[in-house]
Amino acid sequence: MALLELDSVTKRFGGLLAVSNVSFSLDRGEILSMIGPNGAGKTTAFNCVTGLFPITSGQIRLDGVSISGLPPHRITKLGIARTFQNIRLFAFMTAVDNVMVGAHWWMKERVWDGAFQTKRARSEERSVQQRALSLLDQLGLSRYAGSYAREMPYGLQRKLEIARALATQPRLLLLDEPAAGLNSHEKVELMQLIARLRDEGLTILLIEHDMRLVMEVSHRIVVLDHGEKIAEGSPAEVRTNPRVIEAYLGTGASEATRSA
Amino acid sequence: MRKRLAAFIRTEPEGGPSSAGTSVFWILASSASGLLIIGWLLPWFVGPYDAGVGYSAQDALVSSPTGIGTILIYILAVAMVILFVSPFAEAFMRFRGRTFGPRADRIRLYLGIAGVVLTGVVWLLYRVLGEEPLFGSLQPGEISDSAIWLTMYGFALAALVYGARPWVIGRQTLAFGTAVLPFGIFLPLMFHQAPDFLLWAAGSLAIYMLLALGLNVVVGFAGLLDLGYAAFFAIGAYACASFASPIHNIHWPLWILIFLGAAIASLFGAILGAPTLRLRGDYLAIVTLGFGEIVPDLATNNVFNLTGGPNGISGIDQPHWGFMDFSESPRWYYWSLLLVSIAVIVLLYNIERSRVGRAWVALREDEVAAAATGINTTTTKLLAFAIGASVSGLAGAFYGSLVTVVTPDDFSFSVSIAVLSIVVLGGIGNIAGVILGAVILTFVIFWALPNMDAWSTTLSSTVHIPALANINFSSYTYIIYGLALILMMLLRPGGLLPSRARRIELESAGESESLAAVQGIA
Amino acid sequence: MVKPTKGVLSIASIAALGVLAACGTTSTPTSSSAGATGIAGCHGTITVASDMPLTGGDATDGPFPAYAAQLAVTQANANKLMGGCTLKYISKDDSTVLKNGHDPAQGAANITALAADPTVMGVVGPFNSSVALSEIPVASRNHLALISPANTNPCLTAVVAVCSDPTIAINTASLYPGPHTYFRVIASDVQQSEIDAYVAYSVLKAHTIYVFDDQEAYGRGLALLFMKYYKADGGSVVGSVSLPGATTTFSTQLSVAQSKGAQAIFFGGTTGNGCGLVRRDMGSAGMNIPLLGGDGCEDQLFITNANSGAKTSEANGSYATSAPDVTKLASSATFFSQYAAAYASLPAPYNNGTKEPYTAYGYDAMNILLHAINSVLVGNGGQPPSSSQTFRDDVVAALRQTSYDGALGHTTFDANGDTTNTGFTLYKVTNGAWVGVNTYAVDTSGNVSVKS
Amino acid sequence: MSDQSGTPGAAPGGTGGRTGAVTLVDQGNLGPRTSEGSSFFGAVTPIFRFLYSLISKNFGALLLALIVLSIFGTFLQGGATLMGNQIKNALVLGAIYALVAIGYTMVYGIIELINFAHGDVFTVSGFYAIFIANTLHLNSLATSSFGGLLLALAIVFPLSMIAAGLTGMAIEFVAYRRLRDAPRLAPLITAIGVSFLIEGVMLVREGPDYVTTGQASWINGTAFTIGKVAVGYTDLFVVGTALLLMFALGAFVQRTRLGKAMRSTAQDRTAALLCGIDINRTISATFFIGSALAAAAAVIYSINYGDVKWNIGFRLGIIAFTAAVLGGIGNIVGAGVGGFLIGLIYVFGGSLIGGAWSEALIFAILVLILTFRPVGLFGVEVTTRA
Repeated sequence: MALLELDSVTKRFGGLLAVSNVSFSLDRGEILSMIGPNGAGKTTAFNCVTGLFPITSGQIRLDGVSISGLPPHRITKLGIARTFQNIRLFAFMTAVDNVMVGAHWWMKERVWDGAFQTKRARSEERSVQQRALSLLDQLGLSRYAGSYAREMPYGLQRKLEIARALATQPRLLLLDEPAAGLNSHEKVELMQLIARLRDEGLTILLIEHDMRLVMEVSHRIVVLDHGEKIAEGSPAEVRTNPRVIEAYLGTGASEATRSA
Repeated sequence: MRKRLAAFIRTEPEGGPSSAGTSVFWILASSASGLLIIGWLLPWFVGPYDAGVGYSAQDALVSSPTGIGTILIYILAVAMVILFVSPFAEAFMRFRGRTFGPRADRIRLYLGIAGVVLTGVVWLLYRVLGEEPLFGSLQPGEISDSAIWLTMYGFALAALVYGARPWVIGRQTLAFGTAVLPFGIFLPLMFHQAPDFLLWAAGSLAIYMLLALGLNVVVGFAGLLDLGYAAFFAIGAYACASFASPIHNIHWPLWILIFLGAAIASLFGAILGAPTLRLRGDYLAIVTLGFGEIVPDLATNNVFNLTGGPNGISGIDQPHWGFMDFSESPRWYYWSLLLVSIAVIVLLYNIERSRVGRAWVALREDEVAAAATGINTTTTKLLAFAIGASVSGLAGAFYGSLVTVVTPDDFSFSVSIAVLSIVVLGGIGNIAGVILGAVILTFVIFWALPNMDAWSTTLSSTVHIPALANINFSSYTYIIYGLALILMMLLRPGGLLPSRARRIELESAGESESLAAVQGIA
Repeated sequence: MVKPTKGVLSIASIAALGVLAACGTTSTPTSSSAGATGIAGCHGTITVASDMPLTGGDATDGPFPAYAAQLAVTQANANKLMGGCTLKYISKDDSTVLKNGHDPAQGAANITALAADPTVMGVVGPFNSSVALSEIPVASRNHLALISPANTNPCLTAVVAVCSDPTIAINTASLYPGPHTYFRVIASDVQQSEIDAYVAYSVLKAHTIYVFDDQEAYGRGLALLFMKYYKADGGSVVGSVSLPGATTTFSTQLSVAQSKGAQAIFFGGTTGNGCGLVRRDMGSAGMNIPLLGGDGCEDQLFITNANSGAKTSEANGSYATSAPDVTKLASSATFFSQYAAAYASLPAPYNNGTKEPYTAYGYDAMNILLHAINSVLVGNGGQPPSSSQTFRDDVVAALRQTSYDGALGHTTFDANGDTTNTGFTLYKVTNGAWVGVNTYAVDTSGNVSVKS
Repeated sequence: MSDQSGTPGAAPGGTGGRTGAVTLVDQGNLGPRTSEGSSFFGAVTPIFRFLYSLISKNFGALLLALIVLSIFGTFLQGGATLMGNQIKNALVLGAIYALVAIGYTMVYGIIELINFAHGDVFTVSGFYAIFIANTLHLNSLATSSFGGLLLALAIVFPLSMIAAGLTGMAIEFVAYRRLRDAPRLAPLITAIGVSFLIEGVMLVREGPDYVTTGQASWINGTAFTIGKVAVGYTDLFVVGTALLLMFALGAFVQRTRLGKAMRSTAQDRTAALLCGIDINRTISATFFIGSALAAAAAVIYSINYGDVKWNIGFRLGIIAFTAAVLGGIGNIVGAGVGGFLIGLIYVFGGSLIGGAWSEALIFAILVLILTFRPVGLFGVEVTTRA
């Protein structure tokens, strides 16, 4: 059974049809990329999956169970984590605290544990902090563990956001343009990171404009345009799909490819 | 010039997440100066009680007595002047781009220690040996004792600050606590004359400090603006009053009532917080303002015959446990409030550093990201309201018991504003700052403003400027208060002792959009 | 505004006045000169104090009795009323900027501070009933005499029927954990409301009435008492409403009163809280029925406010009962002229004691206190009793025996500390000024009669 | 932080010393999780949501129904005369609220700041009007003849409006301009400070009591009577002037260059800046107009009531703010209508359930609007972004 299924999902803002009747599914361990021109509805689809937007119609299922209508934090608990296109870190929290927030939902520490610094609170805080530090370490961020998120270089902020998402112990990771604004070296690192996550068994849904990255890491690709799914398939299939080329390069271009 | 100023103000090394920097050092250093000068001038300050009583050193200089005491007094005076001037001198040097070396620190440490010892000797000479001439016409157990206590404390503080400078800067919170706590505990013993008045002032300080600490949870930690905070104060006070007064003929002890007051207030905090969860910052402010107005309205209208109408509830019990007769002197309230305040400060400090505290900051920084990271925004916000309200309910219970009357007027909008001003003045989101703010503002509201006239009269006759006596400060209280709020926000929006994060935030960033706004349901 | 603490002013001139007073004006009782010889050798400091709201919104009222009390002390010093002892005066302000006026918490703090000073033998104050509620227990516990020039709430001294009303809810006994040390030189609202009810029903012949109050302790209490006695007299209350003091328009409720056929309006409260504005709005609504108020309404501001509407003579024909006009009493003439002389340098209106009804009450309250202290000194061989507590107890005991002729006439206290010098005058606005109509007295069984 | 649905096992890595391969992904948590949640809240939440959206969508209708019911209740209580009188009272009060509310709404619309000092600008304008009328001896002029009245009005209105407008601009310049990009807390507290400052100055200058303006004598007499309800010239004047000013403002904002600049600045400041609009000038102008309207309200107020007091602006301000929120903050027409609605609620609520509850009722309505319909009656629900 697929991990995540979108079943004719539609999201409408007033008169604007942002996502229209989109269906696709993700298998465990798979990396699926969502591509499409700007304004195609990719981020809206992400927001629908993570519960930020209530969907207008259709269904989103995780492990066959509907998650539409659940609040965002419940969806995170079910194992979906995400990053944001325009980095949304907790700017005035240290990097390690940012990551620790990801562990909040399963921590057993209650208010009074914190207030009275009970043994449970202390040991849990310690272990969570250790876990957070080790995540930072492995992503090469340990130097910045004590800095405010907003003081970190841009590329590292992207990584920190991934670290925070990983701290929520996801089964499915949604990455919204993780390569945006990265230099080529950082892009290579990112690619390696994604590959490593895949190897460790994580399922990934990716929005990305960098075609090289998309083609290299994705198992399958879904193409959206004007809120509709116009193509789905392996990187090779998508690359040659005329509708995709048309969407990306305009009508003339598609004519040109066809005639070529 | 600007750069130098900036370099001087920048108090901590770049990059570290420390909160208060060396401000604590400067505060303690100037407090030492302040104590020394107050010790010197105390009789002058206390005005009405002075009749023929003066402080030792001053009197000694004036009456030029003989004997060993004189020499001691002169030595003390020199030490006092040096230590009084020293922080200002150091600040000036820093401003000029130079620093004092460790030798200067050592000298001042010795001066401080010597000051403590010599003041002790002077006191012994006076109290034990009864060396009368030293002090002119002193009467035992009066203001001079308090002055000596204050002076000793000032010397000790100076010794601590200069002798352990790295420790003070490194462990600010601990150092601050170490420096301030003994003062708090021994305050009732330090003053012989008019102690009750002082303790009463300290009691209302503690009550307002508790209120501000509670509001700081809501405004500072969770970033939710609350303009009707006095409502919870009222709820706590009325709860206490209802269960410990003749009005319903229930007489429960205070120690139960503070928990009851806290519990009831936190319940209301959560209930009143619930409808505001989706609102943006300033809408939230207005709704809470509305609550703040409704609650006294209900009390005035004697809702369900619970509140006694415009007279409020009077004749509230004051506890009497064994030798602790709360009604006999405010000192028992003072010590209880001190204990409770310390407990609240420690608990809030812990909470701020625990999971919930982190969740609040996350919420304040970016509600959407917090929700997407698995934080339940609803419960986290409600928790902030509930905890904030519970502290204020606790303060309310003490207020009712201390004053023995609660009336609807006691919980007006201006009380909410005063508490908010304390938080803003001291430093939003920083517990130490809030404490400092409470000290300053309650001093201004309950002491300086009411006594401004008397002081200006005294001053005018001392320095012979008759014009001073004719300024009528008391009528300008509103104006002074308003100007202070404006200037505060324009010049130092982060407060006197800002938490570093909040300072930068207040000076630059905008507000994070609410989850509800993103979801399109608000 | 003013600063009573600075009343030190021209000490010489006041002292001169005091000497003048000693040379045989009525306000200096003969006992003092006789006592002065006995207590010339008195040693020590005796402090008396006043506690009034001096700043903020209460600055219109509080400073007057405080100045008057200070005048009494200055005169006593000039007369050597305490013999060789030093007599000091402390003025406390019970307002805070938070309340923009009187604050019970500040009042309690003031009394605590005063009680802690062993030389303080008595306090004139407070002005407001809510402050009295917080101060009386502190004073009682410390055996400190408290003489109020202005508290009229009956439940402060004795239990009357309305004290248990849920909107008043004052448990008088709980206010006195120690001895009963509270006195007042002004009559309580019980007598006033009985007279008000009588006036409304029998003099104005209004058999249906609509009652306003200002949601404050004084106004609400007066309105409740009034309604009780009015109904007992046979009248019918067609409606009542409590409106906050900040209310600026009363037309809504007046329309209701009009539709219910009220033949008169009663206002329990002060002019500052809208008494005059009600009259003004009655004019706009075209209601030609009488308005009756308590002593909180009988002032110049009422007339100004009532006439500020479309009809510039609307105030005419309004009624209010108030304590007998002190300014008209022969006994007060000397006081008011002394006040005017002593405080000539103060800004208006504080240079004229007649601008506020409670000025003379502050003066008499302080004089009664001073004479009680004097009689204790005299009774103790010209010296203060050894312990402060004994001294205070003796002062309270002496206060109970008070028989004093002052600006207000003859004052004695009953067992509850209430003055026996009662009686209220009905005033009517005629040609833009309050004019006394009749003075009424009420006996213990509630019968009202015209007082000669 | 109470619900913990789908908690995975223990914290990964256990406590302290971790062994084995270092992983980024917690292998133990890759299996399916159940969203248990609490079944009670799970069952109840949809009902709440439904009720919420029901009330939220029909808030205006519910409020109107409430008002109509209370008017009818008043009819039952005291007949047509009482009802008519109260409607008259409500309209007079509503006209003043509406004018003050427009000031709030304009300022909020353009810089998203609750101008706490606005109520005090209203009060201070009342004193300006007194000052102008006394200095120029307008009182005798206005009461002498109809022409004199018109002349007096023609003098006192523009002068007080200009004075108040300048005050408003000064407040903006001193207290808010520097904080325009700061988070909301900062200017909100300055606004409260300005409010205290103005109140303090008025308290010192004018004293703590009502000050008589003398203007109430300018217009009097009954215009006409319907049944037993006498409608005075003042009533007509108050409501008429308020409506006139509102229409004039509406035309100004719709037609003139400055009005258009205001609207575009309100919608998107950056974009307006790019289009060459002088933002500072536009915001100053907004404060000027908002304050001038408050001054007009104050003149109307003093002509109707004849008394001004240093602190009347505070409560009136909050009530007017409620009106602005009711109409949808930022919406000028909405604020006008909201003002009249609040006037009706205030009067009929007070008439029916007792005046003691009027203000509590207004605040309750404020809370209800913000809870159920923060966009106000005339606002459209929009999602912020796609």
